[in-house]
Amino acid sequence: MQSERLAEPSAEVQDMSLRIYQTPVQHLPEDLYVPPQAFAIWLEQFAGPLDFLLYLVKKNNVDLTQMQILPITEQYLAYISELDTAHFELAGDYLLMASTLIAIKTELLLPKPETPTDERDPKAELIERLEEYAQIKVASQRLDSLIRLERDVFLSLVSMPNQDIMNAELPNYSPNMLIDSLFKMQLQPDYQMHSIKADTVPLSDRIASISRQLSTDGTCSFYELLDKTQGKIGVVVSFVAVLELMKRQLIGVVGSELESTPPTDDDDIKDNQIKPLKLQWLA
Amino acid sequence: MADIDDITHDDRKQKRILTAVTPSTIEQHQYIEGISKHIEVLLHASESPLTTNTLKKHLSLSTKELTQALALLQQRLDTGVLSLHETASGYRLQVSDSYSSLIQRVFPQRQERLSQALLETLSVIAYKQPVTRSDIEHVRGVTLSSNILRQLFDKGWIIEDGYKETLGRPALLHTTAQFLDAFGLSHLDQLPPMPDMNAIKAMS
Amino acid sequence: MADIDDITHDDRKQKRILTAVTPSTIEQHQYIEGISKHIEVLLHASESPLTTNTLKKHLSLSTKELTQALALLQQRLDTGVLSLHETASGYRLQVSDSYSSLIQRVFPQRQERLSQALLETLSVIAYKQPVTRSDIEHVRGVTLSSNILRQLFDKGWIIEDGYKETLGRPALLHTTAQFLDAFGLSHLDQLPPMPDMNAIKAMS
Repeated sequence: MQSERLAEPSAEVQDMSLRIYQTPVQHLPEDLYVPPQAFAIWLEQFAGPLDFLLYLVKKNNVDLTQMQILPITEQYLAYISELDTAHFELAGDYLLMASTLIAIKTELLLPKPETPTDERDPKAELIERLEEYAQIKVASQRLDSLIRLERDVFLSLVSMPNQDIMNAELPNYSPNMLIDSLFKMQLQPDYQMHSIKADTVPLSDRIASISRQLSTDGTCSFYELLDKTQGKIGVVVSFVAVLELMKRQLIGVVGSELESTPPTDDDDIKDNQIKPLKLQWLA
Repeated sequence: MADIDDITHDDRKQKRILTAVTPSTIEQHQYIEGISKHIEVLLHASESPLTTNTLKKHLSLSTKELTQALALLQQRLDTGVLSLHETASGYRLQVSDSYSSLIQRVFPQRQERLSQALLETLSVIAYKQPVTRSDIEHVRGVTLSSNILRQLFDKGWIIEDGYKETLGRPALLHTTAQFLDAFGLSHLDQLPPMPDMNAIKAMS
Repeated sequence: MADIDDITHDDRKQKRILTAVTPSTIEQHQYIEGISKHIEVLLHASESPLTTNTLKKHLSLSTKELTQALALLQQRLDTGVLSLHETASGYRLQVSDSYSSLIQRVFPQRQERLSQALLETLSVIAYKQPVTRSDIEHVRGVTLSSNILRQLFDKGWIIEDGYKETLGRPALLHTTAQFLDAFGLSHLDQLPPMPDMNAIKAMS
């Protein structure tokens, strides 16, 4: 399989045609007005501004090394100006690229300094990035052509022996496990952290469980949030969990002191003992 | 090693001679054997148990062909470790009960531990039922592995019931009475209240 | 559990006596067949591929016994629809390639498709590892969506290991053995070669 692909690398490299809804598209309608919404959909077919630039280079039928940066830049900016602010998220990376291109364009239009500077040539840098991206793009296509598990070959799915025989008594699961799993799903950081050392009381479990308790009960004291079976380490982890939830503004502290009647002259030191603070769900 | 090969080949040869009364029975046998292998493939690939109707539909079989092929499959499976198991919701392949102690000895944690991915999937089904596969993927933001669905079907915690009238008519998933039993609930109403997920997501 | 152990030990003792007195190939064959069935059970029950060492340890086997039993298992599987496949992290059972099209036709939902963005991200990690998030963003020219990383972590194809000693000490990403398993590779150097830069430059 591999040798077959190696036999014709040129064909593969050239096969970078643009597809819209699985239909190959050779040219963009040049003079046709493309409504901004449709343009955004069209732009989503690209994996990013480098992919889009690569398309423009190909469309202009030029060699990457011979690439004239100016016409490409102008075409790029013309297309991007079509993108309306409603698609700002999509536009971000494209606008960043646009600013790079404008910088390059400005530099090219200015007279060249007599003495060469130490600064990197932005045009060479852009071409280098385009080359690197093109290389990864082709590599990803080659990776995709490998025989892949669960697309080209399938694992066999087989049931285990009878549950009753496997274990005489089924473990009892708490329904709170379900809700905690949902909290974990939503509260996890951007991507999963893989800590090597297994915590006896995982922080994420405590965060999920405390969130559930507070969102259900409204307010609780810290003491009420503790799981007695977790011991000292449980107290420490719970405290960190509370701090984390406060940082994310999911919970807050309510001092019973502040909401009670204003202090009167009769108040003496005895009555002024600090009352336990309560934690409150804010979300 | 060579000895073993010889024994098996001899056995097989002998069996063929015995059954080969007329050429047409051989052809018939091969045809049914082909079907039985296709059934075996589908049972290995399916997330949920397969009913006789589903099997007949996917492989365009008559009731007689199906019965014969299933009998042949059962016979072939007898030489290995799997058995054809018929449940209320259809057929599935399962490791024979006699191997349960071996599995428990080698993988003691297999039965008790529920993975986070499995729990998330189950929660989405429990709280938002009926849901399709893609509904679950939408909520969790990752593709759903067939293995997780298979485990939930195996535990009898979920079933397919009905279809969503959209493109491809995907099956709708529900939780079962066995799911309620396993989590000590007598009714779905008793599930812990669902928090406002969007609010949490927006704030975190 | 204890029963099986006892049986196995007795079998072995018996086998030794028998082979010492009369080298009976049938006894030997039955013993190896028993082992091959236990291997089949463990491969079905395991959530990940099993290495030869794991199999030898759990079933108390010599290398020779394992080799013979695996050969016999392969032979038995040939009469059905599964095949024994050796991957980067060990042996696994999969449905034979020749039936893939049947599965794809009947269960289209089992075919996992990967988006271009995900494949590009995975390629940067695979070919340039170890890399940081911002390395990936630099090569692709796009902000990396956390959803793509989540999918890759969820599939177990990438892990974080170590930090780059720069500002913020960003985590370094690597591919895993599971990634190799999924793409049918036994080593990273079997990745398809990166395209030649000259071919890329001449591309128009």
